[in-house]
Amino acid sequence: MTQKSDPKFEALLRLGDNALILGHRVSEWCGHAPVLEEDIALANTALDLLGQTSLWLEYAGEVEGKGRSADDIAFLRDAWDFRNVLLVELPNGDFGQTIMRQYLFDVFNRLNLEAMKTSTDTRIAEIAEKAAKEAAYHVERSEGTVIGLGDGTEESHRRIQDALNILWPYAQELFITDEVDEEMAKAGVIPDPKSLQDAWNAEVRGALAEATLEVPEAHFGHRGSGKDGRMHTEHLGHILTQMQWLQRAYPGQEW
Amino acid sequence: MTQKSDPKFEALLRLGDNALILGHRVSEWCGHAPVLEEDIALANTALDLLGQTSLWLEYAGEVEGKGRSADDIAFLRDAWDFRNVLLVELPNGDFGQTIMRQYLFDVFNRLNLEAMKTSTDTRIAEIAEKAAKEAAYHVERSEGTVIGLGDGTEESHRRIQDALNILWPYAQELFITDEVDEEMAKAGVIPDPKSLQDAWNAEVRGALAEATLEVPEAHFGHRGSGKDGRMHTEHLGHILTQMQWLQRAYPGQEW
Amino acid sequence: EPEERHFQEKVDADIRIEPRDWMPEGYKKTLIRQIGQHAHSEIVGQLPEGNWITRAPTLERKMILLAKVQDEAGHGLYLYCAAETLGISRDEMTEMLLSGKMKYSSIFNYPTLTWADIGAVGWLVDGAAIMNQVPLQRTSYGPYSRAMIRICKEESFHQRQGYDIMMKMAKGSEAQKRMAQDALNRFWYPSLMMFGPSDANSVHSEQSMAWKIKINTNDELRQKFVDQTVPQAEYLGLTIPDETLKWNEEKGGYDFAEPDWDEFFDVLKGAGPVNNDRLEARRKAWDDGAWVREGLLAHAEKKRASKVAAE
Amino acid sequence: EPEERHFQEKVDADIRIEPRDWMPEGYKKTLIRQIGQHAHSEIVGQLPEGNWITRAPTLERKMILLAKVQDEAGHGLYLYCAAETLGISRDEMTEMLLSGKMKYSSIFNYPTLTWADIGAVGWLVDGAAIMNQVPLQRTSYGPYSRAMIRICKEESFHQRQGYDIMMKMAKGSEAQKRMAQDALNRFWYPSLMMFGPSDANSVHSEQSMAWKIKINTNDELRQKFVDQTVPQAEYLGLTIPDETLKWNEEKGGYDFAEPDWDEFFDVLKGAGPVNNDRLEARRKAWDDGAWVREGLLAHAEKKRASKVAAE
Repeated sequence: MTQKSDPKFEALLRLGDNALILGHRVSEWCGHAPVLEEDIALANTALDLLGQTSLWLEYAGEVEGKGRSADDIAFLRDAWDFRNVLLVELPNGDFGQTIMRQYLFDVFNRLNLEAMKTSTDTRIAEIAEKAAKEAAYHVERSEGTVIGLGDGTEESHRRIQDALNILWPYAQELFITDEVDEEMAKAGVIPDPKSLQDAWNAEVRGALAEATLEVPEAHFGHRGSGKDGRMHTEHLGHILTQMQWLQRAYPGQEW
Repeated sequence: MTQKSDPKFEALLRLGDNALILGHRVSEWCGHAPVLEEDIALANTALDLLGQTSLWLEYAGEVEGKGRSADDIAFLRDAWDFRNVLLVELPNGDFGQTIMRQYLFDVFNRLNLEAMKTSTDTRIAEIAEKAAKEAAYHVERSEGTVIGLGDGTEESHRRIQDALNILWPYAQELFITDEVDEEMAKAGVIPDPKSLQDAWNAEVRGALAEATLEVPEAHFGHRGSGKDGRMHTEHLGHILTQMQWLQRAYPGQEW
Repeated sequence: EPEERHFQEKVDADIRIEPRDWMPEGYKKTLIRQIGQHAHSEIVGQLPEGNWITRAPTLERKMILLAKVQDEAGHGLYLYCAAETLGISRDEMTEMLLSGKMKYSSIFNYPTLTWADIGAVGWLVDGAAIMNQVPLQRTSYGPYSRAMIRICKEESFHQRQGYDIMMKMAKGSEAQKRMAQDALNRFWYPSLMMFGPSDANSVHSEQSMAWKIKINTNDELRQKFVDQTVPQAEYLGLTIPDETLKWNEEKGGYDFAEPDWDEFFDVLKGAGPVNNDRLEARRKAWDDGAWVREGLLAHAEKKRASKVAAE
Repeated sequence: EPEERHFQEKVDADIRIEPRDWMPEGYKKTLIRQIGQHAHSEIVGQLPEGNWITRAPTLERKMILLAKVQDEAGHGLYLYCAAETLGISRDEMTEMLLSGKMKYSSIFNYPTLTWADIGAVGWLVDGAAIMNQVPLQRTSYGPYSRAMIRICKEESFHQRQGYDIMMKMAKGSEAQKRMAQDALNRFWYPSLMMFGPSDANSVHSEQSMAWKIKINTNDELRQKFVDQTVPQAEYLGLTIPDETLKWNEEKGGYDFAEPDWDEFFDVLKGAGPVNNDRLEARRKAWDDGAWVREGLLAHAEKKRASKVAAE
């Protein structure tokens, strides 16, 4: 229904948009975290994700070949052209929901980046090399916090369990595989998400068990996905009104 | 510091922007009110306020004489050019804060519109004639609800008292008088806000007493005001990102 | 039994059943489920459209949309009142919605992502709703029938407004056209789902039709909707996202592809994550509003008591 | 007393006072107030800039701003640590901030309304802050002095970034220029207020200077700030909103108008309604975060206990 575009371009958008939108969400915490050390750590995560965004979207623009910069791609598309999964669009909720979302994504991101280090596309391999280190650090932090809150007080346990219940079905979207994924996997550029699912499940379920949390029975019910733009939550549009405000209100300026 | 513009244009912006921004805030409740009847009533208030916005801003555009429509004025100015008081920009808070804000504004609006019915500017007199009826109805509703919540349960009393404490200093801004007000009052176009203050105080303090609420000691501390654009809260800019999104993202289209 | 026979005779003769009349328990139960679900759909249905009120592109569009969502709240009120004549309270029904015991139309588990979606919702979703509702004006239960008559009057107005938005978009700039087509792509199949599964797979249908709680079959209405909508899409210059769509001279209607019923049942059961947002929004409104309802009630009690004391 | 004399001799000889050294109660109290207020200012100061992180116009600007606000949180940490060496905990100081017993710089009760304000905050507010802080690197209390040395290194970097934003705006489109001028108009006088009231009206000043907690007078620093900033504004092509501003050959500095000190005291006392937003934001962060702090603490306790048991 939408015009077919280069699968590598699509795949790079998915990587870039996940980082962009999650980075945006995390940056919303700035100045509002439960404790100063968390404020600093969350800002750090957001910074890493925005750095990854730049690298992915810059390369996406080059692959597309229409002269669009990373900023053009980030700030001048409407909701339908975004390719991130729904998980990263969700509102921050309480700190438990933020950190659980972060953890579920971080593990996926690290596994994905680790595998991309041997990509047949050397540019992707280079970016993955750098980003995988950051992602490993993110997992370390978010996993520790999830375990701490799960195995903390009664209230912290209840809250982080609630967060898991809400987020678990969204996390399943990370492993939906479509033609773009298949083509990229076949060419050895980016792994098929399904190929990461077992490792993800093993690691995540292990940590959640340590956190004394129960994994809910729930799956992603919609057929369309944020990955192909056929589905998003209503939250994405609201993110864009903020994120793109200046570029939209004052088009074509230098900042 | 900003270029002087026609005082009647400025005065009309103040009227229009108060209605526009408050209408926007109230419309945010749509689908989220504590009870269905309130959902309908709030939507009604928002509709009236947006209707008043159209009339004021359309006339403002004519007075300015640069061919700007009400929509151009509403959707294509940045924060600094808005002339509403800070009170109407504030987030909705809980329902108590919303209804208290509404009440404090409604009484001012009704008094102001009543006085404008005899404006020397017949267009303003006509708009005021229509809008005053709506405002009278708004006061009736918001006053009744404030009294009901103040003289309701312990919790409802506490919450509406908290709302009053937060909002009272902001309400004082309604009565700041500057050169624009003085000029408009001298020409018999729009009353000096100060001239409405005694009536407002008598009425509002009466109702708050009936609501068993205590009026706090607090004043508006800043010298700049939303009325002259030298002051706004940070909330205004966020309202604009939403409100103006489509007009900014797709400039010059028909909708 | 004579009561049951008498009841059915009245229904067959198109005489309205009123709250005080005798009625079978199953009739009452089915009506509560159906009217309640319809009422909940109006209430939850405020959310996807309400989502764009603060972003409507002009003052006029903002007012039209706000008025429309306000109408939906009003429809919810009519319908809750109709259901209340059957001996269940609005609060009880609300609790059942929030606990997941009662459903709402699963169309509202699809998000409105662009302004064109507001057009598509009016055109397609209200269009499908009207198709369902018009026959229900002749339903056997009096209060329900009267509520539907009031509702239908307003709904057709809403559909025209939705189509008008689509028209502006489809005849607008390239970007607007693309937005309109994208909205149609996303809302087409969910709209077809609104008529429910094929009659072959639909429970309750036969009895409901005998009771005149249901007037047409799901497939009849769906066909009628497609036949009405295809030429409208053509007029707009938009493409229905169904490559198999074709006029069938013989049946005098279009052949078209079925929606993905697995998704339908998934989403209906709440497996689709979007329904979480909807129920959370309604739960939050209900929970956060408790102190307001209690406060106003307490005040009314006090006033009543002091009035009694003064008499 | 000999202790007091010995203490003052060390101060006079520029020997740092360390936490274990004897110090007068007043010295300690004044330091806690001053360092605490400075720490709180870093924390509250995250808010006006944080307000624009989600709206920064490019990815690079977003990262720079985020890193800057992160630095401020870091400065807050250094300063709380310095204050803690005086026997007060971070939590105690936080509670005092939230209850209004301790202040923060009233500059942060002015809102950031446009992107140019982010430039103005960096250029003017950080500029004024550095002017205050550079001499404090030589303050008599060791931990405070060392914190200031680290902070100053980063602050001057921040000021350059702010000036860079202003430059882009002032040399940009008409709208951007207007935005930049508007930001300067709104932030000029509040920046002048940052040095505190004129020395004639300033309490504590003399003793603090003897203790080398304060190095320069408020008026000295304000003059220095104006003299530095005016040519920068000229270079940007922006106009300082002070018609009385004039070079005074004789004193070798500018004559300039005083800010409205009534507003200063009003805003400082919290009469200005904007400070409500700031304290509410901090209160909400603190209250909403209680369960997180408690949860992580409880987990750490459990781990410690099981480790001890295993030993």
